Amino acid sequence: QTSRVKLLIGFQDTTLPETVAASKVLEGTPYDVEWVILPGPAAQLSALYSKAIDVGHMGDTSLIIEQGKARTPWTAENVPLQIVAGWRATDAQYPPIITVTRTDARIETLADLRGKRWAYNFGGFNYLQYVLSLQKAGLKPADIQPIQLGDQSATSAAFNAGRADVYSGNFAAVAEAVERGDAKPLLTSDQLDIPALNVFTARGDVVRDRAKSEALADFLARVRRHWDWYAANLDTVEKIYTEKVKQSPARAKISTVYLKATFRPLDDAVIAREQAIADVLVASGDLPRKIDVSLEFNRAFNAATTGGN
Amino acid sequence: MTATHRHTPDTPLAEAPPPVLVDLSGRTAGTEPRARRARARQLVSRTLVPFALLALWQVAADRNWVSPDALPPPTVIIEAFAELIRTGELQSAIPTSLARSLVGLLFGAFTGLALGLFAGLWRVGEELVDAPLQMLRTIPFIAMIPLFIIWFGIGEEAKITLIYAATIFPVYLNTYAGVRGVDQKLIEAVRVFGLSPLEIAWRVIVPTALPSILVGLRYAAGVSLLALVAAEQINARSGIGFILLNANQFQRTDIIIAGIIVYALLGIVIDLVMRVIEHVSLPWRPSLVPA
Amino acid sequence: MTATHRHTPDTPLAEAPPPVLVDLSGRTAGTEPRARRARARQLVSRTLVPFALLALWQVAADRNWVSPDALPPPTVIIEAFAELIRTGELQSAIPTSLARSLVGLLFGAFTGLALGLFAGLWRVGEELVDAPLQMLRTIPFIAMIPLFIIWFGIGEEAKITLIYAATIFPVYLNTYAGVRGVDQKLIEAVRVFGLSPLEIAWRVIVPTALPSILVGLRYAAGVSLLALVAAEQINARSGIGFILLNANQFQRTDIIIAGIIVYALLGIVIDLVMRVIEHVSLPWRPSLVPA
Amino acid sequence: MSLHSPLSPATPRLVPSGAAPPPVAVELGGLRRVFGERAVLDGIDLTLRRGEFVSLLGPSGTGKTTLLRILAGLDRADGGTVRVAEARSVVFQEPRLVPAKRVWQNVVIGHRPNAEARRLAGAALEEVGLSRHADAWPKTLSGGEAQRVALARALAREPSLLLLDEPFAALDALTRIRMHDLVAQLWRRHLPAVLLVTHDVDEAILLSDRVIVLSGGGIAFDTAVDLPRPRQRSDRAFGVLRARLLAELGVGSAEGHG
Amino acid sequence: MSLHSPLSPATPRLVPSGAAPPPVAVELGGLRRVFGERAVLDGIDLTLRRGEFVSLLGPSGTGKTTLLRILAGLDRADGGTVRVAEARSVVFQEPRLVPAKRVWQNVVIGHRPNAEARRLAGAALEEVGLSRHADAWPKTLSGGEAQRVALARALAREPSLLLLDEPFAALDALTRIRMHDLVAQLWRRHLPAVLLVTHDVDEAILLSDRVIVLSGGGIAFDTAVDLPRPRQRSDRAFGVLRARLLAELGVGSAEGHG
Ligand SMILES: Nc1ncnc2c1ncn2[C@@H]1O[C@H](COP(=O)(O)OP(=O)(O)OP(=O)(O)O)[C@@H](O)[C@H]1O
Ligand SMILES: Nc1ncnc2c1ncn2[C@@H]1O[C@H](COP(=O)(O)OP(=O)(O)OP(=O)(O)O)[C@@H](O)[C@H]1O
Ligand SMILES: O=[N+]([O-])[O-]
Ligand SMILES: [Mg+2]
Ligand SMILES: [Mg+2]
Repeated sequence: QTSRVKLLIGFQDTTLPETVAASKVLEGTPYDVEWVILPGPAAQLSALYSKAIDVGHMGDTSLIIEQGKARTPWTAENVPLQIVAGWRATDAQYPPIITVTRTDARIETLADLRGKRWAYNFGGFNYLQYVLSLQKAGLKPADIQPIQLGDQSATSAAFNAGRADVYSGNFAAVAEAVERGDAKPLLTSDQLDIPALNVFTARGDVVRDRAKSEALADFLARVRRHWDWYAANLDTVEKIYTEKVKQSPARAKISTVYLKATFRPLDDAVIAREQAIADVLVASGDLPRKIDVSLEFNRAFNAATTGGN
Repeated sequence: MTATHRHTPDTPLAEAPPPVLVDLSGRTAGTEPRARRARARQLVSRTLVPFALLALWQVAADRNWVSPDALPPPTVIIEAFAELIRTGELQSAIPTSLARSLVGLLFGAFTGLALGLFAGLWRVGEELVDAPLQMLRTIPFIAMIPLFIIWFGIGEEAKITLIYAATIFPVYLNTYAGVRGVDQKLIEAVRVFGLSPLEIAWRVIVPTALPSILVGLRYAAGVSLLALVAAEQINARSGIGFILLNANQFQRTDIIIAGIIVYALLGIVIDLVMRVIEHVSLPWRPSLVPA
Repeated sequence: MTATHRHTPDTPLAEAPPPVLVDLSGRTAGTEPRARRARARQLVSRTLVPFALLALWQVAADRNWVSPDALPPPTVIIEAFAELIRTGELQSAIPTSLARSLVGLLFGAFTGLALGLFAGLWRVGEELVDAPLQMLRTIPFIAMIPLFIIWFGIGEEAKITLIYAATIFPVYLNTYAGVRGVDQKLIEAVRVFGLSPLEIAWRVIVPTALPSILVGLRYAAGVSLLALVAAEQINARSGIGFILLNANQFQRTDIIIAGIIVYALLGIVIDLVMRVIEHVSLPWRPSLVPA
Repeated sequence: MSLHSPLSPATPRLVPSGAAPPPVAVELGGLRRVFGERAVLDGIDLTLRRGEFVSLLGPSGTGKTTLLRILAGLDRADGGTVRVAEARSVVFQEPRLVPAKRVWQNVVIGHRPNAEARRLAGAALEEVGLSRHADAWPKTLSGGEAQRVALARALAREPSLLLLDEPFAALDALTRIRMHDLVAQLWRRHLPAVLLVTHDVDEAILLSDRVIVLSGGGIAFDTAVDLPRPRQRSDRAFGVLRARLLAELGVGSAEGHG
Repeated sequence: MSLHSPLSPATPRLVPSGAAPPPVAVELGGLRRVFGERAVLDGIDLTLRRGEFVSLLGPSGTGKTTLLRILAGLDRADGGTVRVAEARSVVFQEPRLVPAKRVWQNVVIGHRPNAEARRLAGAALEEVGLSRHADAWPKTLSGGEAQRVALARALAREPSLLLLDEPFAALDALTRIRMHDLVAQLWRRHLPAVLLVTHDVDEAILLSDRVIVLSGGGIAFDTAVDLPRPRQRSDRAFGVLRARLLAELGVGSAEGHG
């Protein structure tokens, strides 16, 4: 009797675990799945490195930074972590990340950003949104009043409370202010050509392990079916977000649409955009050296995530 | 002798101002009703401040002195509580979190006590133990969660280890200070009876330093709750730390405040428990009489 | 009287076992070199443990007992330090952070002292102040940063307020315990001289409770450093808390550990400063003699 | 006792006949104090007037300290009336010095700490023979030295009621005579009512106008000491009174005199 | 002193002639102890043998307690040799009871706390007349009661050297006689060397074989007490010795006897 394969899947909050559970797509798997909640990409990466989880959840920029600062350069042979799947919102009304301004700050054009109080948080694609927004406006940090905060929740709190004029980051966190008319979008991630994917990152040895990678492919295929279920059951999802995830009713309404996503194939187009991001970070000094991002992407699971073969 | 023996008083008594007599017998009033009255008054004033704050808060909300985003009114907080209770989250969170805190606290208190005694009783103990502990106490555990995950994984051990590490120091510091504060005269008095250092420690120093040790324990109990917020970032699906973190992520100010109130209430419960423990283990201390 | 007056000893002296004489004059040896030797030994053992740990760490790394991801070897940490110093981050972080800590600590210690005296000296003070403070101390500030931003903004005030709030309680608790621990007999002895409660507090209770108050201050000093990690999440561009947070986000284990070492060293510096303060302000305490 | 004070305080009861009696400093009526089941003080009536020097004798644990504490306002009565003069000084059975204050600061603990207080402390310490220890910490004092500091502290005030709880117990013969003398001087100068708890019958007879024996919760014996001053232990009347007091204290008359 | 112990301990120096002298319990050679500038003890030579009962007199602050502390091993000598018996008991000038332990536990603080210890404590407390307080906390004791507990604690051991620092100072006449008796009994039973610090010259003469006066850093006077036991204060020889000792203590001979 061989012991059953077990997949430990990290996630940063309880949204996906809850909707996957509600969709029942994981019923009858020939392997076990355990969700591990670890807020923040740092904890996800730590857990991956220490083999506490097999798959972690983060933004697509996290691995770029990981590779950039690695002491020993990554090669195809030694690559420790690989992105196996990426997803993003399907609804154009809600770009994943965004730069918004407060209505009372009277910012009409990019030039008006000069001298404004601008809140952002370090790490991940939130920071990228800030860097590229600045670049697009032709400004340097010295031209504005940068407000660097510890995490997404602090940043949105500062902006929503009127302590900042400009905000770069997760859209859902400020969507209520936008809907009330207190804030308005200035630049979306799409306008800045940021892929802004959420990704599953697997350990190299998990991908190389036959049994585990088969289980992982099956798991991803089931999550894909979950996205279909999600789109068809928005009311149920909204209820999950209010009751289980403890979002406010207004926020849950937004989240339901905002988090309605599909897997995107990890193809040449995506990888090219990611490479461009890496190059920007090298130019801005945030990465010490040029890297090859294609090493970070494992295309073997595209079939599972997109439903093809 | 040097005294001169005058036989007439220096001051004729007739000139002496009559002393002012004060009546101390008023204090005679039956002590039983007095004690009961004191207890009643105590209860009132102990609950008065919290309730006054609560009333002020509701008034401030009603009159729009503060925006509901900054500070939701008590009614909204009560709703948040109702929600947490309806879904059963609160009921499952409290035992889960208390169990984690308690286990971490037990080990931490034991370690802190042992190290505090070691450092307090023997100079060589202090020299060996004190520097590492002074270093330990300034470690910002919240910034070490990724390292904790690498070192201790994502199971209960990691959470409890974090609580453990955070609770050692308060017990250590107060044990050490308590032991060093024991009157040298007492220690001398028993030393001459040929007690070994360990016997002196156990029979004299620990009982005498107990008030201070209990202050440390009380403090560590609070720390063990605080550490939950860090510990329950590590793969928790329930617990009051988790509720707070989750609310934080989704900007549920009402739940954050409800969570803080839960913390505050637990703080008071811990305080009461510690008072009982102090009362039971320090029967020789005169009941507190204010100056 | 009851004694019977036997005129022969109960035990003939010849049978009494000869008492064992112990020589206590060995202790006579000159005290000056002894004290100097003790200081030297103290210095050695105080630094021994840290250095032993360091050596063990390097050996563990060299022999691959731990993976460099889990715990980078000391050499890598030294490189991280070199990097922080080369970029000037460390040099600007330490004064910035210490200034924040110090200001928060000063206000916090003052408030804690005042409240601790109020609660320790007057029962009504305890009844009014204690419950709110027991609640304050269990507030997990790290989970309140968004609220802090909403309430106190993103300037230095918010950071210092956070440190302030975190340092009140240790000083309060130890002041309170110290005041309550002052021998009632002493207080009585001066009360009969007609001193007002305030005079008693100032002239007798505070000086006598000072050792305990200083324990609280020492603890609060450590807390003021720890709170930096929370405070410097709020719009900080420098500071040791900021360095740690940043390193955390970018998984720079080496910098995290370097930061923790900076914390630990600051902890030791604080400890030394507090020892000097204790030494200067408690001249009447016998220099610590181990049991 | 083996030592004999040469002191002979003025007799302040020599009030011009016909004048009003001196003001009252202590007035107790039916005073009770109960610890647990036991009534340690059970119906004490006592009046003390200014200028009176009263000694209080009694077996160990009989309630002498308890009575002094109630008079000092430090313990409460469980029944009866208690009226006492406001300005009181107490020397306790233990020295009770503040360890965190230097000896001179302890002496003037009741005063605003200024140059005048420093001077006053110096004078009071001079009187108890401890000038040398003015700047010492209490913990470095010998037992008798600490007790003398406590005495200096009590005398640095001018009380109308002076309560002394075995203040001379830790003193050698010579120092004890000096302290007797000091207390007597102060008494003559300001005429407070003095209540002295002592275990030394000779000391009681030598110093006081009146001796009270406390026993079994009440005043078992109360006598005026009508001996001329200075008093001599060799007086027959002294010996008779001593024997009587010792008998009251349960020491058989066989052992009653030397 | 105004009270007269009926006790008359056996005279343990009555060793069969020709037998070896009893073993040495204390041997001091040129003992020095300096505080700051001042040599409190400056060259003390002293030998005490088992069975000897020695009283130590001297003015306040002269170093009596310091000497006892050195013999107890609690203070260090700054010069000279110190050799003392290993099994020592001390009664300090203050009771020094552990406030966190009940009275009976304090008495047997040196013993393993079991039923046997409890019994022993009960017996010792019975002897000092405090059975009633066995379960009380030290803070509720009167001054004399606390001192008796300290005595009970010292006597619950069987020392070869008993160091007593004014153990009877806080006791009334009757209780003091009882405690004299108790110490004498213990002494007769186990024949320790006893060194008693007292301020009471009569007490010294009544109890001891030898009286030493400490003064100015050295032994100013050292005399055997060659009076038959039981001793009587009324003896002429008693009076002569008392006068001599008082003179040594600086109390003029005019006040020397009652
Ligand atoms: N707080 C208390 N609780 C219980 N019993 C007490 C308390 N204070 C005193 N007592 C008891 O009351 C009795 C009288 O004590 P008090 O100190 O007045 O005696 P005293 O006459 O001064 O004796 P001494 O001569 O030994 O000093 C003692 O038996 C004592 O144990
Ligand atoms: N630790 C110390 N530091 C400085 N001086 C001290 C110290 N201990 C004792 N002394 C001084 O040494 C002298 C002798 O003290 P000691 O206690 O031996 O006197 P004593 O003879 O027992 O007096 P008493 O009869 O009053 O108890 C005193 O003047 C005292 O102030
Ligand atoms: O030192 N404290 O544990 O407060
Ligand atoms: Mg008394
Ligand atoms: Mg002494």
